[in-house]
Amino acid sequence: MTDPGEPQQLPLATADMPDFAWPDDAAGERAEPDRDDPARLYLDIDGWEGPLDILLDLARRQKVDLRKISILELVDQYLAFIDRAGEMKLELAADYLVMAAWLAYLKSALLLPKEEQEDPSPAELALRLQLRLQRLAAMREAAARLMARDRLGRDVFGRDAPEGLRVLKKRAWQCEWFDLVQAYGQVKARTAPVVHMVRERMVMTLESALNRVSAMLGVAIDWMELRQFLPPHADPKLKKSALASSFVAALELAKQGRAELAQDETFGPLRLRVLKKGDK
Amino acid sequence: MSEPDDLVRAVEAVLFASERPLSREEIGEHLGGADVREALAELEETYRTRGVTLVKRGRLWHFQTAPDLAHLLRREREEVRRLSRAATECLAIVAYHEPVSRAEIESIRGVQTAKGTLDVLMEAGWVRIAGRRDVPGRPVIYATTPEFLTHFGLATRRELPGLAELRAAGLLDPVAEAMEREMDAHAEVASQSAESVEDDAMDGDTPSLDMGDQSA
Amino acid sequence: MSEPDDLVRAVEAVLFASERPLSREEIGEHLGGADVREALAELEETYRTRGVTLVKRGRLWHFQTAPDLAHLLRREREEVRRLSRAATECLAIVAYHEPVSRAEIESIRGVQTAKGTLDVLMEAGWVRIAGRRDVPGRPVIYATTPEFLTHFGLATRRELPGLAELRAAGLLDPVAEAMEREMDAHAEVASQSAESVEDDAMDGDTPSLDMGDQSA
Repeated sequence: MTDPGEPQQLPLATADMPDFAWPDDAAGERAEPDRDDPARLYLDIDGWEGPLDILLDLARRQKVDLRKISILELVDQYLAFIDRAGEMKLELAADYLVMAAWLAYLKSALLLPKEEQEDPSPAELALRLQLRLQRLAAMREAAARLMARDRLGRDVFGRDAPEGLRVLKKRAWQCEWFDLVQAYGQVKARTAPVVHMVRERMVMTLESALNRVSAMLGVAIDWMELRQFLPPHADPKLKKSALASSFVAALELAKQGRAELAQDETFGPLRLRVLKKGDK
Repeated sequence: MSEPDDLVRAVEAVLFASERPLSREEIGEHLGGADVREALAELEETYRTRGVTLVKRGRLWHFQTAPDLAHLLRREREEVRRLSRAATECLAIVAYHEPVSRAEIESIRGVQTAKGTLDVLMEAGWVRIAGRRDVPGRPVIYATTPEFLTHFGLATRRELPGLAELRAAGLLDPVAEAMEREMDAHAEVASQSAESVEDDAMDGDTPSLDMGDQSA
Repeated sequence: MSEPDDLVRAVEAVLFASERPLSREEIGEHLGGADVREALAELEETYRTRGVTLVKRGRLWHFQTAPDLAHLLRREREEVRRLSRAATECLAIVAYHEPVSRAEIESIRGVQTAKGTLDVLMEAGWVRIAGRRDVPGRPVIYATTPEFLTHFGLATRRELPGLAELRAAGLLDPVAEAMEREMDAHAEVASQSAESVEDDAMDGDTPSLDMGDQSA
């Protein structure tokens, strides 16, 4: 069982044991089972909080100050405990076995002559174990004393049906004069009857474009581009209207057989010339 | 305070800790069948002048805070809140047109007005119910209060600016309002989307930062 | 019973009516910002001998029944949460060592602590997360709450049973620190009488050298 290697750390348990619900007295203190009965020890195995817990209980059974326990005796007791668990075919969590291996190693090291010991010395390892047991014992005792205090709701009581204190929220509303007046303005603006007015625009009617284009075509000799029919120096807005009207006028003249249209490419300049009677 | 005897102390404690009022017999049972008549009388007298008093209701005894101190158990805390847009409009209409019914307010605003809106104005103390209009249905009519004038620093309602003044101040310009609304909506959407973008970035960054921290 | 003044009565009523312990400041706020220091002191003294007493736990004040009457009041229905042994030990370790990480708790107990154990203590309202330790891994550290003091009847953490003795004995220091101390002591003794110390290697009195840190 002795590890030939050098386990220098005291192994920590790797799994939490199920919480131990000990028979509770009013103080919440742990009821001590009869620890001198080996059979009882076996049955309690699920109640141990890991190997350190067992060691602490074993140490306490030496009935001396924890600072004066015999580590060798403790190791023997622990190993005996594990052996008996084996005989009973109880399945022990791995950490109990790891602790057993480590303690067996510690024991053999403690029994070796001092000159052959390595660093850290077995005495140091033993001391560390002892310090840990002291700390666990201190906390266990502190827990018991804490639980035994006069606890609110168990030993001392508050008022069971207090009236309660209430904080009432009172809202203070905030609004500025300007907000008020602006809001009214907006209500008025939103609901005022709306009249749509369309401004007059300069347009060239189809009629006037027709007159203009046919008149200009009459004096033209050759092909003319459509844009040349537009009034020069006109307002850009009027120009747009004139272009549209002149285009429709050109189509109309072509339809009437008075003019012909030509366009060399898509979106290219549109040309037109007068169609003399008999040309066709 | 004179030292109470053990029975008085016990009765005091039992009554204090009880979740409900107790009869004399119940208290006695708690205390091993003791007769607690005198103890109750003594406690009643002891607590008579205190902030807590022992009272008997029917056959049942209990402690309660002294009635004259009940107001201390409630504490008021002011919470300043800005009036909503709808409430502000409502208030303005009441102020300009009072007395006015709810139906009239709605017809001026051009939208339905929630009942809660008028309640808020009444809670604020600026609007009051001024009676009923003498028409079929007898609708409730509303008017402003003196606190309204005080709050807005007005001597009389006539100090409210007239429509001409509002127009001069540009407050009747529908375009401005429409623009403002649009811009508000825009700003909201923009800030929301900005937030969501930031959130996304955070989501993506955070885990990797954490990982870095842990491995460090 | 001497007649209490108005402030004393008011403080009495507020504390009596409150559903939870209150700090001096909270009481004062309820009473329009009054300074209730003296009133509290007077009430504490007035109730000292009664069946109900005024106690201060941490910064919080509350009325509770006198501890010596526990036998009369203990109820059949058990209201106090029954803690598992693991939880009890955990709570003690947090209280005596706070703030403390889970690894530190485990190193003292020698077993891993199920997550649920700390959760139970936090659910009971006795333990809270008190931040993270500024070391690699940034472990969460735990500490006790004001409710812990209230429940266990402690005026301050310094009243934890045996705290002073444990501290004086070095039993609240990590094992590594204790080892160092023992080593130093050993070095001194060893220089004086090396032999006797070495012979008693198993006695437990043996001062020794460091073996590496276990208090993770």
